[in-house]
Amino acid sequence: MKLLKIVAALALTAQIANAAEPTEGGTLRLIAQPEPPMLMLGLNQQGPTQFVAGKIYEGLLRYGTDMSVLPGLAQSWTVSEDGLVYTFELQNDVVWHDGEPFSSKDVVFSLSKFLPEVHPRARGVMGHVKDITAKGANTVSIELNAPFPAFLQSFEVSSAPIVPAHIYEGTDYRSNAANETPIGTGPFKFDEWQRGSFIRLVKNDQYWQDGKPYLDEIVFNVVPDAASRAVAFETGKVDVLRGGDVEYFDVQRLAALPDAETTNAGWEFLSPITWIQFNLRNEPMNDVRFRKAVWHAIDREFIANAIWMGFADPADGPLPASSPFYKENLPAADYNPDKSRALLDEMGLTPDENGVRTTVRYLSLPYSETYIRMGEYIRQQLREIGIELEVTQTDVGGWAQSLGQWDYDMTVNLLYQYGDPALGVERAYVSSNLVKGSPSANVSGLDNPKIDKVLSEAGTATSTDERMKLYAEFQQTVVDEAYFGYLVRVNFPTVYKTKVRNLVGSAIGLNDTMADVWIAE
Amino acid sequence: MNSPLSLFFGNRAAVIALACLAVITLLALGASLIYPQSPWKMVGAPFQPPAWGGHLMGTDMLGRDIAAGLVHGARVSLLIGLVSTAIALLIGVGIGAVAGYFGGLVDDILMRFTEVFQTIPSLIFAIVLVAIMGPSINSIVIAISVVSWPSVSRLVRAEFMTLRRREYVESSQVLGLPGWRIMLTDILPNAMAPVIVTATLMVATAILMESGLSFLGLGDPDMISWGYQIGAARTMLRAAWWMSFFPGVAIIITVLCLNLVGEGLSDALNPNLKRKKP
Amino acid sequence: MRPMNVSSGQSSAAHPLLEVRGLTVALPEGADRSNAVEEISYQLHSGKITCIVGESGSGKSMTANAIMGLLPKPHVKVSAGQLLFNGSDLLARPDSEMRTVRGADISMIFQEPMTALNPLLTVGEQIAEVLCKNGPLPRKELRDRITKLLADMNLPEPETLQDSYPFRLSGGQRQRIMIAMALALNPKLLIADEPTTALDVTTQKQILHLIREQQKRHGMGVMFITHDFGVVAEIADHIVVMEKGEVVEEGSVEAVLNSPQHPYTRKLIAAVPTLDDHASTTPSEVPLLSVQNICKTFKTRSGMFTKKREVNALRSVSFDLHEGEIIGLVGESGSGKSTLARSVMQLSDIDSGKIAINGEQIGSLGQKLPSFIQFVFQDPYASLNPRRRIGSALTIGPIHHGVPKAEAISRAREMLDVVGLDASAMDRFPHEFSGGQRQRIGIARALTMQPRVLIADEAVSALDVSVQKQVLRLLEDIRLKMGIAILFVTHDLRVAATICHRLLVMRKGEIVEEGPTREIFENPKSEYTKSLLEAVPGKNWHKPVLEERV
Amino acid sequence: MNRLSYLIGRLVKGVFVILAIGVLAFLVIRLVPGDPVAVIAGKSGAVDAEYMDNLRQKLGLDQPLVVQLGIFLKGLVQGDLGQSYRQGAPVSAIILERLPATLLLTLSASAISILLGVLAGAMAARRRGTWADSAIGTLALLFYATPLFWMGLMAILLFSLVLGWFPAFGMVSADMRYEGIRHVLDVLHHLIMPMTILGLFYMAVYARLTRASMLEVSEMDFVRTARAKGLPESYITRRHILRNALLPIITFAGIQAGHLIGGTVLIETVFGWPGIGRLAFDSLLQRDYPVLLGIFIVTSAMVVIFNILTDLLYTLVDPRIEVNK
Repeated sequence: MKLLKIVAALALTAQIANAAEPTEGGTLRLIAQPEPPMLMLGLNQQGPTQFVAGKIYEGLLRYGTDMSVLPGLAQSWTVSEDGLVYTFELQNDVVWHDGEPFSSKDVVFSLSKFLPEVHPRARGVMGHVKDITAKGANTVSIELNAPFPAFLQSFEVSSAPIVPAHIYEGTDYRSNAANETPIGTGPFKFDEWQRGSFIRLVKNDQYWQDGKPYLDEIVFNVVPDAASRAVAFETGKVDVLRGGDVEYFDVQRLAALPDAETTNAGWEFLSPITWIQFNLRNEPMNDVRFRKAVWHAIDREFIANAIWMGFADPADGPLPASSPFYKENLPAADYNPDKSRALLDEMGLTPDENGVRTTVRYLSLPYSETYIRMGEYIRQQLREIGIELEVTQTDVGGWAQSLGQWDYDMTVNLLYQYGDPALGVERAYVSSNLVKGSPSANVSGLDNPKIDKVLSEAGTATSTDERMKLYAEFQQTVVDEAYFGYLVRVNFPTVYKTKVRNLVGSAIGLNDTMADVWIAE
Repeated sequence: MNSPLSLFFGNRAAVIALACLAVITLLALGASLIYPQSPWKMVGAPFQPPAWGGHLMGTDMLGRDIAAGLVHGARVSLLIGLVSTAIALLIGVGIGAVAGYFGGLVDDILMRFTEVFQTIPSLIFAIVLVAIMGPSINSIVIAISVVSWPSVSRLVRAEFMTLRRREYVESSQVLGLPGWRIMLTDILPNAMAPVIVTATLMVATAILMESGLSFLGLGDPDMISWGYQIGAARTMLRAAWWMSFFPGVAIIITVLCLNLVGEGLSDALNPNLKRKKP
Repeated sequence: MRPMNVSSGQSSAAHPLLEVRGLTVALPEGADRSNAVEEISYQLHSGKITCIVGESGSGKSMTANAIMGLLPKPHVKVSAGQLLFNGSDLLARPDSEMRTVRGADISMIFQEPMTALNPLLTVGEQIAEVLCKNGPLPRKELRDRITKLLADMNLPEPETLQDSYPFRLSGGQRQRIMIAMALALNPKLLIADEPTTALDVTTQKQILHLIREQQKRHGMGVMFITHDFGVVAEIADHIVVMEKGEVVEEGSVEAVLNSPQHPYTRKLIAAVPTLDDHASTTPSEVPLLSVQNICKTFKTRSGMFTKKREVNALRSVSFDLHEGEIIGLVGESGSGKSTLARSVMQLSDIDSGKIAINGEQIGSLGQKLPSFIQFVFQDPYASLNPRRRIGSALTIGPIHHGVPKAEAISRAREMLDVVGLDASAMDRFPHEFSGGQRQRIGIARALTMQPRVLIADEAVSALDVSVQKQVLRLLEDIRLKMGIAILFVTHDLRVAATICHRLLVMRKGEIVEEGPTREIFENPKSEYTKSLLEAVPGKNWHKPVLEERV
Repeated sequence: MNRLSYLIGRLVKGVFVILAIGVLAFLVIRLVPGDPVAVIAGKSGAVDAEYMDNLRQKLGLDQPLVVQLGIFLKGLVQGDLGQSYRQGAPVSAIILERLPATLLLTLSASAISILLGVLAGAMAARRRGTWADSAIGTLALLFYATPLFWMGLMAILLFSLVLGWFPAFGMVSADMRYEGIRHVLDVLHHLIMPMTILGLFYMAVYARLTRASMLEVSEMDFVRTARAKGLPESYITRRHILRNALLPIITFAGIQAGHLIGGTVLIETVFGWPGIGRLAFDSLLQRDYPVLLGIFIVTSAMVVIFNILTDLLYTLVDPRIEVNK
């Protein structure tokens, strides 16, 4: 693996904060890829929407790159002993972009009315809530049905954006005209959106943090072609490239430019793990030996180093190494095609005259060239052991649809952690989430009462030790059964011009408010 | 009197182009002999630049041999070009012939129908069709055929309308021959010259269109084709120029040769009549 | 660019206006002969119309192009000889100088008036191009001069006509425009290359008259290229006869027309049909083909907003054709004669009327036609499928009508023999035959169907006179041998005179006169027929009786 | 008056063609296997059946296909192309927002391709057989044979990266907030590369077409007449040959309009041009069928209008048309 110029973001920010005083002014030039469908974060939480709207809207809390809980619109919070009552103290003197004052009324409206209606993930979390009440203009109290330790991880801006009650209350949220000109409390206000071209945000002079933001403007350019994006960065037309904006080997090259830096920080909240998703309902994927054969046919090091160009680490289980619940020393999924062949032989899948033992369908994930290439690699590796993949190439919509309808044999998928296994991980494993129609439900058909039980206990246990034990058991079980073919933990590297300072300061990285970002002359 | 054949072979550029196409076709046919292994197979380290002795055209990001992909891809690209042209010809000649021969209301209806297809911007139409059917060699061929038949149909109609008034056609009518027979034996063979010329150009256009679809990510993932190679390599232009360079050159050469052959045929088949179509 | 100043004062009696001296024009390799014209010499004089006569391929047009300096470059070029214009060699002049000669000292008009004018410019603009050759003229003066020129050409409303586009004008008018353009700068020499061949007889007569009149008025020399001895008789002062690139005879109009010396000239003159020949026969009582009151109106398709236009092509036409009879259907272009022939053949639909064959009425378009009525087409090059062997062309019809293949083949051989072709023709393709031979094949094809009626639509118009004569003789033979009735459609009264027993004179879709050929010629009743007869070129020339040397 | 009624006739015909395209596109797009609702809903995470039913009802997707088609056509006649699934905004507004960029790109590309192509073709025809002819012919063939997107990528590398002459993407420098004339210049600066690349291909086509057409016209009788008049060769080329040779070029310009608009999908992708070609592709990926349908109809309408304009131009150039047609 090549030596990369990777600096931990936190160390960097600290260093630079020491080195210089922030300068005010300047325009930060970013790329929105693909172009978001809308900027009303409450109604749409796709990646690009989070990226752009994360500067307009805010959540109650933020999370540090170590997943520590930081103040957001809530300046402080308390949790009752029994873990049932959460009380949030809001920031003072916050105003909406249209000048209306922000208050606990907005928080109550957002959490109890708006989000449960339009935001699927928030609806799930708010299902744990018994009651939300405003205690005065600046205090909100939330009572849960049962202890839910992950609750405090559910308040970053995309999980629970706070929206203005005075605009949305009593209206049809989806068709509200204000969706076109989003009103938030964030450090940047919506200015102009020329579709297909750019989105421009301008400084919010009335931002509640004094002296911030530093930047005058943020411009999100729409650049559909990856090669053009690389050129745009090289020619200085944009200042930052997000992970996935350009090819990973381009990241290496661009990071090596004299005025560029790169960081892997800022993805701690999501910490995506990619895996091979089997449809456990279908033959032969329902056989653990087949799944293990697939495991052993694939060289995770190769995927991490050659396909992700070193911007990924081999994954050995369902949780990222950064998770506090991560279990070490899980059985290694070693690359050993002979083992695979033996397992397939054992199953009675013997090769025909062309060396083909069995043919299964593979639904290609078209997120980016890298995923497509990973599919090509997997197909070739499986071909080596006699499993022929019949590839279905489709667009993202088609992929999501096939997945949601359980119409696939194998595919590659990736799962976001959302800070706590109970929020991000659980949904893909529990039988209660065997819902047809959604690609982010439990689509593999995994139905194991043991796992259901362990996860349900782990989600509600109040003691961290207890949770660690339960999640360890969970990890051991899914790896033993090889329900998923874990591949790599992806580090989405951010490449940026050195002059951009304080770029990544939280677990949601570039999706955060950028109130602290400044440009050095 | 100069026969079309000798006229064609008197055209140096066309002959060279034909020879070139022959070589490409041979390479395509012999792909399995030259590179017996699957072009998808990772045979070396990723990102090796072209080198004598090593991989002639380098390797791609997964260590697959570009040259192997190129010769195997020739098969698919040519196949897509030929089959889609054949289908377009079948539809186009059929509709054009009926419209041109019978004229009147039949002609009106068929030409309105053709016009509808011709009006939709071709690449947008093709993209939609491929996306809807799912990218596969079949859907690509169908999409290209669907967008390219109208021009054939117009051409054939025009030829049929002219030839229909020819005296030898009328003489067959006078002899009492049935319409289908007149269309097949009297008109069609004499209308074929411009159709053949158009067909060669259509093969070229089809190859270009396939590359465009692949560029947009609508290539068949099971089949390596030139367009697919370029499409897969488009983001790596800077890092590994050879990955898209060689398939790009292959497309340019093939399309160029097809054009030259088409021009040669056009001149040979219509020595007195320079075709209006470029 | 100094304009060549060839004033009339310079031309002395010593010099002919133009002397062609030992001219050889080489053709590119691969042509059917090495030289288009070979060492030809003749002279053109001021104040005289010299006709260059010959059949197609004789090289007469090539000479004209050489004089104009308009040989198709770079394939065709003069390889030897001189073209002395007022004593100085045109060939020695550079292109730029020739350009000042063209259109000013020597000008030219062409055969096809329909295509010789630029469709996108008004006729006035095109004439102005000539007038402004030596520098622009004031607008007013320009218009006046154009107006006067057009008036000189007897064109109507010359003031407004000059703003018309060519497509608005008839063929005759366009040819007048061409002449106006050619005469705009008072040239010394006018070259007219088959200027009337594409025109109707009455128009031809007017144009010939115009050329003669202008020639006299300007005292210029005219080089008049034609294949038609009738035209020659009308207009020539002097005649040059060409055959295959060589001058075979030259002389005054009387000498050549009335006592031709060279065998080729004699052959040509012998083949010229004249009004003096009259065929006649006594037809049988029963009509084979009976046409009653057929009408046909051509309508342009009316769009939602475009005006409908109607042309009455046939207005209640009736006639009978009897066994063993040849009826001539004559008229100028647009008279409806071809429509009539095609209607009978059901190649085009009729609106009303009855067509009965052998007493049996035939229905509408598309209904199977009795095979005993057949058609001979005008263009021998277009009437045979180039991709079908002669044998197949001759047998496909009979076989389709149920004749056994062997019989069809033997019938085809027999018919080839009838039309004077060898049976070996069966295995060959049409392009291996000459125009005359193809027309024979076309006739043979019709005969294989064993028809009793033959419709010949301008069947000899596209042929050279000598070939024309052979084909006419063939048709007459067939009629005699087989008792076939023939409906002979032609625009050429002289041809009609040689073969037809009865004539139908058509005009604007109507039969204006009908009767035995001799009667009509000797005593035409309608004005139109009279004017047609009046316009026949060379009607006053009674050609010498020449024994034909084969 | 003749010309006006001709124009009206053409427009009426064009409207029918567009309606037919609407029906065709509607059917083609509805043939997509699966349920757009699942896609729209699936994007935002977990979904329940009730939510999807509501959405389906809202979008009118629970109606029979014929009823949906009827609703669609009724809207179409009234200029209403429906609502975007993805953006929630009216399709017509979404397309209108993108239309100017595409019009600018296609019209300017057409203009330079016709201008330069005709010039090059005319030059090749006049210098037939010389090196200039061969050079133009070879270049034209090369441009003709090179995939558009490939040329675009190469141009970006050369002119944006190496030489730094032109911006690599977009239509405006969004960070500069240019106004007035500077804004215009900024757009032009961005326009040059995509316009030229899109134009080059058609320039090649026009050059070849012009050359062929001029050689054909130069064989015609009236050119011989012009020569017999002793007119200078350059004058003949300009006034007699070129003018007539332009007629098939006008026809072709109409025919290829659809092709050109299709080509914008590739060019707009490569150059990040905010037009409807790119919008079409994006909508497809997002299964935003109302937008896709709208684009089908709008681009087809552009082709129809362009065709009518070329026909009209034809009638202006060729005096014969009025009567013959």
